[in-house]
Amino acid sequence: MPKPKIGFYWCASCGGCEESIVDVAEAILEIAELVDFAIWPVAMDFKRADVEALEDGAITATMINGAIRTSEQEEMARLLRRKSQVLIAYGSCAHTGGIPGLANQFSREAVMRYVYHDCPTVVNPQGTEPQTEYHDEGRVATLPEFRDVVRSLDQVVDVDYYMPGCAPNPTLVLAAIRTLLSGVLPPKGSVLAPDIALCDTCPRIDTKPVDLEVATFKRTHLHKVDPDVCLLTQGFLCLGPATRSGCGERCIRGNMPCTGCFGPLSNVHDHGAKMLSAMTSILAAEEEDDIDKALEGIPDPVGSFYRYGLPVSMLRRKVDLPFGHRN
Amino acid sequence: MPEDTQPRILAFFCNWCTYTAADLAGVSRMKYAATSRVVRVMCSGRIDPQFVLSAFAKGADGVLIGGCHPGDCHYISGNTKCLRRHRLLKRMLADMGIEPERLRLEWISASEGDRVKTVINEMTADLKRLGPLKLPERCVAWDVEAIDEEPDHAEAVAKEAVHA
Amino acid sequence: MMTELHQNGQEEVRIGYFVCHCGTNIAAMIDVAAVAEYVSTLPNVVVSKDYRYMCSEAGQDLIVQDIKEHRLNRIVVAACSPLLHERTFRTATQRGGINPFFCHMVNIREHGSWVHEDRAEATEKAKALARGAIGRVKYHKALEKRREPVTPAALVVGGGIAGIQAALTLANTGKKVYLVERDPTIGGHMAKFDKTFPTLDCAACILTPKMSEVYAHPNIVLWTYSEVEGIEGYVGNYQVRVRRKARYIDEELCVGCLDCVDECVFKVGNVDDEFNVGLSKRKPVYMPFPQAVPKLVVIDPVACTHLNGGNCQKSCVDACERAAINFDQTDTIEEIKVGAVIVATGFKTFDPKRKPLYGYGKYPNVYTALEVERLVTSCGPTEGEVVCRDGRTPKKIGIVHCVGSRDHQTNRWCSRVCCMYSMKLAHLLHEHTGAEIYNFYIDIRAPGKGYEEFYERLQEEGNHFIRGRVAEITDIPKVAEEEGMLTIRVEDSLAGFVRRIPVDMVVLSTGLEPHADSQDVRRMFNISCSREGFFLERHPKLAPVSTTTDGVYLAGCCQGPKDIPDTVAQAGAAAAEALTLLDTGYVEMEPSVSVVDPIFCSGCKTCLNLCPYHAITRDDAKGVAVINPVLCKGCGVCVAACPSGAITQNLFEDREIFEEIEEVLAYA
Amino acid sequence: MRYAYFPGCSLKSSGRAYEESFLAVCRALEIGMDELDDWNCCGATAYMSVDEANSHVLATRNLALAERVGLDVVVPCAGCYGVLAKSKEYFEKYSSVRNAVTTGLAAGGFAYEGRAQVRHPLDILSNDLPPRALRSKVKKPLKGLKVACYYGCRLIRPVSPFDDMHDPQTMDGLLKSVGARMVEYGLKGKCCGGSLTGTVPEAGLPMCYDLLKEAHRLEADVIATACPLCQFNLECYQDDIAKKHPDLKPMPVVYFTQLIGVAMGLDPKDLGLHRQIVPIEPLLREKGILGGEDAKPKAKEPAAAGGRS
Repeated sequence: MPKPKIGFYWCASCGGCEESIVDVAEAILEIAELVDFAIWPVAMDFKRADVEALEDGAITATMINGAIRTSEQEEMARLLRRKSQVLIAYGSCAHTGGIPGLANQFSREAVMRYVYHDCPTVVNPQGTEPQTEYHDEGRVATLPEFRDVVRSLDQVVDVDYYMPGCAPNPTLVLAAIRTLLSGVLPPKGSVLAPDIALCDTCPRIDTKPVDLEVATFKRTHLHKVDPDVCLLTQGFLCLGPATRSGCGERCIRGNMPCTGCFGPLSNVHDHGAKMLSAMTSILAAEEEDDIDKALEGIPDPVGSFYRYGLPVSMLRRKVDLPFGHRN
Repeated sequence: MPEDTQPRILAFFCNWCTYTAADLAGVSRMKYAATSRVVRVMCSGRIDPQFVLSAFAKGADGVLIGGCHPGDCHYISGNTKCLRRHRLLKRMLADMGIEPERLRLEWISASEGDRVKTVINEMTADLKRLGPLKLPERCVAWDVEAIDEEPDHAEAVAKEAVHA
Repeated sequence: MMTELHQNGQEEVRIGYFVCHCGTNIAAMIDVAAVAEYVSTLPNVVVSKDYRYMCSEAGQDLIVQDIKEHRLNRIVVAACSPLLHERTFRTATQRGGINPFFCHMVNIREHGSWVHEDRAEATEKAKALARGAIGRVKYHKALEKRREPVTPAALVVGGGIAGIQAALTLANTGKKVYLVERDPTIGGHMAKFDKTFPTLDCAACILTPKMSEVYAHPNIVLWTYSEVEGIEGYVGNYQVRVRRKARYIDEELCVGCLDCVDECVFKVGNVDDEFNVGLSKRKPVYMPFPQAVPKLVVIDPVACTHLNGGNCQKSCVDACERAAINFDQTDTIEEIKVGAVIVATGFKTFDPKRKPLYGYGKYPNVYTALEVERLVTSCGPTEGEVVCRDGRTPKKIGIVHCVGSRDHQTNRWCSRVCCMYSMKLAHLLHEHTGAEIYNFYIDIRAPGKGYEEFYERLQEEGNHFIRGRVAEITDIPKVAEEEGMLTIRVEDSLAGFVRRIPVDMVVLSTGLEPHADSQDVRRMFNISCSREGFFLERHPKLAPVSTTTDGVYLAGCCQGPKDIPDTVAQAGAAAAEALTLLDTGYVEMEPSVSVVDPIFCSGCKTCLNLCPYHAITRDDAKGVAVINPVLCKGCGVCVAACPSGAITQNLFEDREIFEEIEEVLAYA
Repeated sequence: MRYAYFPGCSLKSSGRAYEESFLAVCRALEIGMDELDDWNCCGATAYMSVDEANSHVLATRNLALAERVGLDVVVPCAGCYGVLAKSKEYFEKYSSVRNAVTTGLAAGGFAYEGRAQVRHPLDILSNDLPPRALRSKVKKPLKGLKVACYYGCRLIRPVSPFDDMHDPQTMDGLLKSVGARMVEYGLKGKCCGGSLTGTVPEAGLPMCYDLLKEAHRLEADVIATACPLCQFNLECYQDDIAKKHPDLKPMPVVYFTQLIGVAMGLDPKDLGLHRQIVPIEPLLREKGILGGEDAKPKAKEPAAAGGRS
């Protein structure tokens, strides 16, 4: 019985998810025993043609991390979908659009202008920008299309399971792989993490008062963070109450507030709006200008509440940006 | 979905004050634009910012929230929580490119029937000036992987995708 | 991406949709047939029809039959406001054999046909709202109304004629009544009047018997010189805190012999007598008026030298054989449980200083109507002898109506009673002084029984009625006759020219307005008030004595200016409505309370402090929040705030509202 | 404290004393008062009845000038104050007026956005000055001088943003703070007849007579006003009125700013006291308010042109 094939692929990603796989440390050997790798660009030299050569469904499970921004990523996502029995959106970018998804606040032109012209560290006197085709003495070099919109994996192809986290932690990765290999699969579309918020297992929950109230939201770089007391109680924007647990509270144990990377609970329709509702409801202020003053500690609500999930939010994108234009 | 120019306002009215004021406007036969669709909630504090976003995402051109004046809330302080959420939600929507006139919070007591008429008429005029938001159509357009060069190809594809 | 939301069992949804013509109220502006036709095409809709009068017996029977005939398990009725007929159609749904809360109403009359002018648009809106309702109703669950026991006692706030009548009516049915009055005596404004219109009955003669009846009534606990400090709980189960201010008199011992008053170190009154509206002075120890109930004196801590830290031989203590005076007395707080509250806090008269051109406070001979009541009454400071502040007996008197009322700069409303009491005062002043009386009115309002006849009688008695809003009262003479007189400048709108009428004395018929603290009082009882500040009744025509807060009722002028007959009638009605609550013994609570689903609750404590009724506690063992259904009032604040979406509010569930939003907008 | 100053036609002619005394008082109180460069006539009561829209344009042009220098405009004359305040209110309230004014001003290269406020000396001296500023400048309190403060009808109607419409007190307060004694002048808000004294004297003069007679009845020494037309009517027609009412004794009528100036010990010349037709200086000397080193009577100046310019 030939060993089941596993695939890893990365799209608009930072590579952190790839490292989280090797973070399982020695256990990688145990996995290597059980499976063969069909594709793992960051670690192994498989080519696209190798994957195309496989019959459809030849790969038992493929974990794709990273959001979808270019046409090539769309193609690879479709290709791996065809070739894989189980497709897993691995990590926040694939699951909910991730930090790259925040680019949905800017138009394609604004991104190009900043990256290739305005960015302080860029020296580009000729003002060159990437072209989809470049002809040089009869030879042609091509690049994929750079779309206007960043999308999560399931906005492009049908996804079976979601591995949340930026990046997912090793224990969950191992548990997921073992479940996959065990053949006892959870219902399609499940998020492979507990459907309960962080506070359930947070070490600081007992320091959170029953008459919880936030006078004003504070920025972590401007104040000393008490290592024992609940961060929200101290006035820091901790999104633990609205985010799935399973990450082992790594940020909170590192004395920093949770930023919501494990995504919303299943009863939530829009993670950002839900977080906003919870966090503003517990303000102490009652009058309009006091409320505004207390909220000065959240200068960028989109960045804070949709740090990992703008593309899957109900609005998805800054509504007044142009689309469908090619430069 | 007929191509009409009338803006559509999704209104969340609290049962004790604004909904009753709207009833009073009806009993008094006041006239206002037929652009509002009212969803009744027991208190403005029940209105979850998710409802506001969902309204925009599903095609509303404007959202109107009606609650009791501060101090009048039938449940003592429900409207205060609504105000707290509203102040940040307004800012977030502005960051997401939605014009301020599209989301409006009004304190309207049970005896202010005329206020309901004035607000809805005002908001309808504002939204007519701003033009439709059409978020569902935009979402479809965003997913169109337009390959070729014509700039408005994506919009054309989107339009007939919507009507399919 | 979202895992499928939680469905409640997969029973097949069979919806019946009924759109009402409401005669022509709806049908005139909405094409009801077209709406019914459209709805029949929607998913899960089995029956879709329009009918002329859904709220009629026949209309309701239609629902009952269709439920049985087509095995319907959801009903949507598009008609008037649910605040009007939701109960009617839920009952019909129940009679059909399914849970009443499977019924949902769509408001296409008050929010539709009555307010729109374009038939096409109104019909489109009705279709959109219908589609929203059809979408949402499939998620409705079977619910039961909860029953809570009612404490068989009532609190009446305010001891004027309204409070007295309400308390007596309730107490006579055997119910226990707590009557709380802020002043040292009950009687309110009425006790200050001399005669009452139109019959010229003496106010004291008809009021004092009722006052003593209150004092003697076994079922009434009378607390005067007391104020309600706080009230918690809900209909049927109110916990009330009453502060009983210290009288410095032992109520059991004092018999009201007034020896202490005579012996007080102050031989002459040193403080304005509130009962005589400042026309005379009273001593620090006093009884408001001879027929005061309870018949007790009270020591005013502001005016009494001893209580102000000064040294006084306390001759009052020696004078009292019954040793009833006790300077160590302190305020006490009483905690009581009641099932219903009747608010009868009365009114305040308009302060004429807000109309500087009328010269009140500037010219001594300008009086308010209440001051004149005390002047003409035999037990008043002048024992009924009408003599002006400058000593003269007036030969010509001007009575100015509508002072502060029907005026865009002050109060816009008509105070209803001023015309009548002005005519009464005209009669009494003429009777006492023989003076020539001029009444300056805008419109004479004499709507009650015998009122118009009283007005004719006044005219026959030779009183002058000049129709015009008085512009100014001045002591600056223009001609000889005006020397030393108060000249009233008015445009006589019937004669068509400006007249200057010199008089000796001016009576300002000030209007009625809410008390200064009416905002605090209404917040305490959680009732709302109209723009002017009068407490707001549940419905101006059909529910004038109840409020939007169950268990709280209104009586008398606190709800709006009215005369004594209307006040007494309203007090009786309020008592009757309170009685229905106390007699049934239980009250049905709406089931739209909220419930925490422990599976999804992370115990994050976000909701605990948001509940104004302290209905949410944390089960620290399980680490989850729990809502006490008895205390929960169903506002839904916690539901919107719960970061995990773990709290659901019956009848207003997230999925129901999301579906309604999506479907309403999916149409147009 | 710095304001733009709009004198208006009267303060350059029959009401010159009002300007002189007002500017003298402002200098003494270190209040900057820059006369509006190229100000134009406000149109008074005449223009608005001829062409209302353009009357607003004419009036608002002055406000645009004030806005250019970024200052609120102080308008001592009650007539001009009423016209400018009304134009500003109509500019904000009625879009038809706003459009007419905007296009009208644009033709002359002006623009007005409603920032410059219209103020009156009674308003700024009562409300903008630090509490004891006026009192600390008093050198010769007006002890024993009984003043009837007369506001006239135009200044506090149809609505008064800085005083009570029925019972105005700002002038009383100011003069009280410089030592004068007030009489309860009941007719303080009644009309002096306005232009009727010129057009229909048989109607206008009796109105002035009522005011003067009441001042005498209350034994007032002097009537203080804040409007050049009221001052003119009450002072200059006293001899005409006396023909029909011989009982009428002369009654000095001055601007309240003149009295304040006197209390601050300013030079009577700078206050235009010499321009009075019914002299005031003898009364002030008699009360010991004026006198001391400059007591000797100066050469009699020719009486200022009493007629209307």
